[in-house]
Amino acid sequence: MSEAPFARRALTVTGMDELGAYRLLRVADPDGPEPQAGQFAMLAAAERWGGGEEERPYLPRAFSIARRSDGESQFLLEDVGPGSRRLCELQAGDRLWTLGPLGRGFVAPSAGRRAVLVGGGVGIAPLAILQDALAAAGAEAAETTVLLGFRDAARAEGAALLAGARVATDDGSAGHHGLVTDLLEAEIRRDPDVVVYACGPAGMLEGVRALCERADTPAQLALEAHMACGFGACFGCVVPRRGGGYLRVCVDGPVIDAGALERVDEHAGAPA
Amino acid sequence: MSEAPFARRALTVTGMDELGAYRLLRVADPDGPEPQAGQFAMLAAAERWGGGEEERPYLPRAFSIARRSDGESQFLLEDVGPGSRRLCELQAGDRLWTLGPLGRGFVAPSAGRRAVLVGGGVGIAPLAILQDALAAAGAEAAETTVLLGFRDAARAEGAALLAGARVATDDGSAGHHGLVTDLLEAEIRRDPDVVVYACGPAGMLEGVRALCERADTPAQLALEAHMACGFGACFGCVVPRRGGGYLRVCVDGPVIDAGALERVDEHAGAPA
Amino acid sequence: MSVEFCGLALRHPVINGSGTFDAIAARRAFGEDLAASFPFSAYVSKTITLQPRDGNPPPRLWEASGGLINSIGLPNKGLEVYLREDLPQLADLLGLAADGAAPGAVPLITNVMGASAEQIAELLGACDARPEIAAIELNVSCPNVKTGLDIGADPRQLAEVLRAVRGRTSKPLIVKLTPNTADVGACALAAQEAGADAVSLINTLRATALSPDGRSRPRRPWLGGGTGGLSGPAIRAVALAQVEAVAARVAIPVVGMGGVQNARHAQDLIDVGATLVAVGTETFRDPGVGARIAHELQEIMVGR
Amino acid sequence: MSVEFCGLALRHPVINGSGTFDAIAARRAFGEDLAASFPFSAYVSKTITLQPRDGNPPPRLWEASGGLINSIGLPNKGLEVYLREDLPQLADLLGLAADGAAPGAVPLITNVMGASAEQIAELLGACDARPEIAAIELNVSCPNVKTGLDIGADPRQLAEVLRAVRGRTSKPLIVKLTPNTADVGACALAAQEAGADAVSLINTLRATALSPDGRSRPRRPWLGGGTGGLSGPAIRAVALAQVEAVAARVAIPVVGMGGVQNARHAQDLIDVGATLVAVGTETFRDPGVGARIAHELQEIMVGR
Ligand SMILES: Cc1cc2nc3c(=O)[nH]c(=O)nc-3n(C[C@H](O)[C@H](O)[C@H](O)COP(=O)(O)OP(=O)(O)OC[C@H]3O[C@@H](n4cnc5c(N)ncnc54)[C@H](O)[C@@H]3O)c2cc1C
Ligand SMILES: Cc1cc2nc3c(=O)[nH]c(=O)nc-3n(C[C@H](O)[C@H](O)[C@H](O)COP(=O)(O)OP(=O)(O)OC[C@H]3O[C@@H](n4cnc5c(N)ncnc54)[C@H](O)[C@@H]3O)c2cc1C
Ligand SMILES: Cc1cc2nc3c(=O)[nH]c(=O)nc-3n(C[C@H](O)[C@H](O)[C@H](O)COP(=O)(O)O)c2cc1C
Ligand SMILES: Cc1cc2nc3c(=O)[nH]c(=O)nc-3n(C[C@H](O)[C@H](O)[C@H](O)COP(=O)(O)O)c2cc1C
Ligand code: FES
Ligand code: FES
Repeated sequence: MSEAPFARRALTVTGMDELGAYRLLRVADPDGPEPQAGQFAMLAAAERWGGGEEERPYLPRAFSIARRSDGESQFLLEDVGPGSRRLCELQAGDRLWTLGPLGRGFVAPSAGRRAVLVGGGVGIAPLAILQDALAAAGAEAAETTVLLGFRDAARAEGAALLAGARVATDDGSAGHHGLVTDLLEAEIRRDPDVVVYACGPAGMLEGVRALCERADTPAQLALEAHMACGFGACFGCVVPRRGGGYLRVCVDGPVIDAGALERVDEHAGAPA
Repeated sequence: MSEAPFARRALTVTGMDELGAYRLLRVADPDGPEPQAGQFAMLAAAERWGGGEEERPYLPRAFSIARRSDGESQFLLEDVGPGSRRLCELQAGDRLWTLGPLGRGFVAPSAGRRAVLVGGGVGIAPLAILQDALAAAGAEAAETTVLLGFRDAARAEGAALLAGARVATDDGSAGHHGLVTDLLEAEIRRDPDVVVYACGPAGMLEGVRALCERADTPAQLALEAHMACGFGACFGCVVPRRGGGYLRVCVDGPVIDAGALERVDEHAGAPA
Repeated sequence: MSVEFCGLALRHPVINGSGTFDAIAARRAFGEDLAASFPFSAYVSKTITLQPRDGNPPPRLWEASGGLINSIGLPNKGLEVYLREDLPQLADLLGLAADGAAPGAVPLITNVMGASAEQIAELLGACDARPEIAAIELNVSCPNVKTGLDIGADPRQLAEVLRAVRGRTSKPLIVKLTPNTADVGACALAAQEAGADAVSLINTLRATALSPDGRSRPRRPWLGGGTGGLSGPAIRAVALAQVEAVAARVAIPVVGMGGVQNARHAQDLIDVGATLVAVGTETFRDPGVGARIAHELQEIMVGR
Repeated sequence: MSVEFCGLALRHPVINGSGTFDAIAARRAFGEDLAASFPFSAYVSKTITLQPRDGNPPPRLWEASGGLINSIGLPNKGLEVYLREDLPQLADLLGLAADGAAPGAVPLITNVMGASAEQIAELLGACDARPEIAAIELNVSCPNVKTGLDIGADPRQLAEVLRAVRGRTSKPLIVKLTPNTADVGACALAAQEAGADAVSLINTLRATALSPDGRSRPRRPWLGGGTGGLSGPAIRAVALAQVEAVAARVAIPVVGMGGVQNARHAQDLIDVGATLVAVGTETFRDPGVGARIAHELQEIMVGR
């Protein structure tokens, strides 16, 4: 796990690309630590953060680091509320408060096991940097299966973030008409000797968790939660732990072994 | 006194001009009531009002109507805090919440008396529309004396808002080196048969008040005060009344007969 | 959308907070526009005391993060002048007949405050005699002359005062609770048991600010009254919790207020149990907001 | 800028609010950067209770106008595990020697809470035995098991509890007052008279929020714990008034907090009488803010 410098830093936006219904925010961070796949950062626009309805956004927001190359960090954004909306408005040259990289990322598959990446909606973000990391570690593209689910075709354009993805949409407007877990189920039936890496809405993650539990397939789930701090200070971002008690998504996760969870909490997922 | 429509209205900014250290905000208000000279409006930018330091500005801010012509209202702005700063940033096409015209304006001089207009700093604003009104009522330009005081030459450029003004500056960088009350004192000595119309910082207004009291010259002072509402609801904008108690600047003023005041309160003036 | 409140049939659930709308001054500012489209379904007067009060020296306002601190100090003309001068003007503006009958009119709620049971009794008695007044709101956020604490801060003391005065009026009596207390639910229950017909809350939270010129030492309090009361968005979440706590404890109707800016905020208060919602500080930003909230509330209700 | 506080020599007047900085978790996130530039001049632990607590079910956070509502529910490992597992880690991080001697180190203040005098006595006794702990902060915002009100809401009850437990430790005892009370000054005075060495305030204001999906009826409270506590800028003006009221009543040092975001806010609290200033919610927005405030405060002091 990479450690973050101990204070937020003002970074400069280098660009904002469209990716179907999503935006890809690019930020220059030449001096920042190299993140581990699955880590995230707390982001807040340096100007005009707040001042909207109810004076929100007030706290920074958590975003998975979707890609990192040549000192540039990329984030995949979906406009779901005041914070993500403001971030989607950023333009090259704007300044962005950034704290990170934070949290525990994905753990590489143990020898002999293939990676199956399962993403839903904007939750595909951490799978992109994971795919990069697997490739860098020598995994053949053919060895890694990428299954991505979206609500509709506009969102499915986000699949371009990863290489060789198979797509499912809820409305059938692109790829398989149905859930990404349908694809996963078939994949596991075909080859159970895999490690599943998943990120997406709570319902999808719960589907992945239950499926992998039944199939006895190891799974690492990248969870979400409303966060105030991102570094373990507020105890606000918890999900129930198997056997009782809670885990803090920001320091015990966001990537959590499926076996550590009884079920995925309704608040622990990404927008669909 | 003109009455205001009973709700704030979203008007469109038509332009923003520079006037030395000040800005002249122009707003289209073809359907609004014709203001009386000395009345004011409560203004708030429709977008990004708030969200700055301390989430301010929150309440609308009071501004004298500086001029009114062809359905356009003009306001003279000085950047002294978060509200005026945000208003100074407005550009043609932006929307402005406006409530007004509000308050009691200037009363025309009784027959046989000349008007002497005395302004300080951004407080010259209501004197411009007053000068227009006096001219429209038939006063010869030569009959009306205009004396304006500023801190320095950059601010003294604001004098262009009125016709035929004589200027004083604190630092002597333009016009008379000294206070505008010096000019007024000489003027009253020359011809005591005048009505003084004054607006400016508290210290200047107190100088005008004391001077006119000694000379037994009638004076109408346009006061300022921190306002929350502008229409008599909050009782926040008071100044001490001669003989005890308080006057609400927004409904008993902003133009108040000097005789109704013991002294001008330190909080009752415009920025210098 | 019409609401029954203490026997009054109101057109909608939105009224004004006491001291945040001066209908007489507003008529001067807005003319007949105001009477034609009066935004509130009942009109609550500013707090009236036995003797006239000038209020606090200026400055009286401070803009805080997400709110307003006021240190107005309850200026008013005193009971006698209020009854003699203001009531007839209000009756005319609100459309009240001489006998107080008000078909299509806006009922008048008079807010009063006293520093002792005797003072309060006198205020209630005088209001009781006037048909223009539909209901009385008693502001118990007034500091007790003996303890310095708000009269309404302690449930036992509050009940005692209310029992002593309740008999002085047969009009509906609304007790405006103080939020500066450990247990507002217990205060509300005490008010109900002592004969209140309704409770209203929250009043402003005690707050202060220092003069902005940071270099001079020692810095003075900014407000002429020393401390003041915080209102507006900053107190909304506190208000919602207090209204919820009170509505869970009492059977009488609750008037909820504190930071309401739009229909969703009003709906929140209604959802936790308020019968009416009052709008205060937001009226300063837009005097027409009450009517807009009432209208949007209706749309939400219909949509449900 | 160094400050003496209850016999501790602190490098500057800025500490953290209890429960808003987990130094052990922060070390995992930030590594040795944290120890190298620890932002606070003393470190206050999250509230520790006798028994372990899981805390409230999620969601635990709600962003309010100008602030944050939390309904965390005081999760902690319980006294025993805290002393056994956390203290050595904290001692290492803060640079404390085994005997607690701390030249150049950051003194540790342990915050504890109990639901009765017996529980509190046990907590104080156990902390007293540990040299790593420089001072104890007692959180009296805990609801009393009998009355449901905060133990610290009533001056008499507060004094009684404190007298019963004071003898259990010779370490400095800071009483963290509850802001949900009618008269915080009286509570502070009671704490002083019952032997507190300092008081700290304000804790969060009771607040709540409803689930944002407005169409469904009835709407549920959003927070897993039902209600929560409001912190951040929205409470700053209330905090300033309460700190001022307390500092005017007591002779012991006061730790002021509530919505501090920058050095001017800290200066406000110091100007009304606080000896130390604590930063809570703003740390969530920037973990480095404490050091920045301490630095800017020094500039203000020098400039005066
Ligand atoms: C580790 C992690 C990684 C993430 N990665 C990504 C990513 O890569 N891309 C991405 O787009 N998103 C990501 N998210 C999600 C993102 O952080 C949230 O969607 C964030 O809340 C958006 O903020 P917002 O202001 O736009 O929306 P919010 O206002 O936070 O609204 C989102 C939801 O919050 C709730 N809500 C509404 N009002 C409030 C309120 N007042 N207080 C609290 N909650 C409220 C509702 O459930 C609403 O639907 C990630 C989250 C985590 C924890
Ligand atoms: C009738 C009337 C007419 C006016 N006409 C004009 C005009 O034509 N042109 C013009 O430029 N101005 C005019 N003003 C003045 C203008 O309304 C004020 O200067 C206004 O306060 C500016 O807002 P701001 O946010 O820029 O500054 P503010 O933040 O209001 O700062 C101005 C002053 O307010 C005080 N202050 C600082 N912080 C706070 C706080 N948190 N809460 C309260 N007070 C604080 C300080 O004294 C500060 O110097 C008029 C005022 C009135 C009443
Ligand atoms: C300027 C001002 C004056 C007020 N005067 C009174 C008053 O005279 N009597 C009273 O009971 N409440 C008074 N209040 C309290 C309001 O009625 C209301 O309870 C409080 O402001 C919370 O509502 P809001 O946040 O919508 O303003 C006043 C509030 C403000 C802001
Ligand atoms: C998430 C969160 C957790 C808190 N936990 C505790 C706690 O365990 N014990 C305590 O005494 N105060 C706790 N507090 C209160 C803070 O220490 C502080 O008193 C309060 O938040 C006001 O300061 P602020 O506005 O700077 O946050 C907590 C506050 C927050 C926001
Ligand atoms: S977000 Fe604060 S502890 Fe996880
Ligand atoms: S500004 Fe509200 S009464 Fe004058």
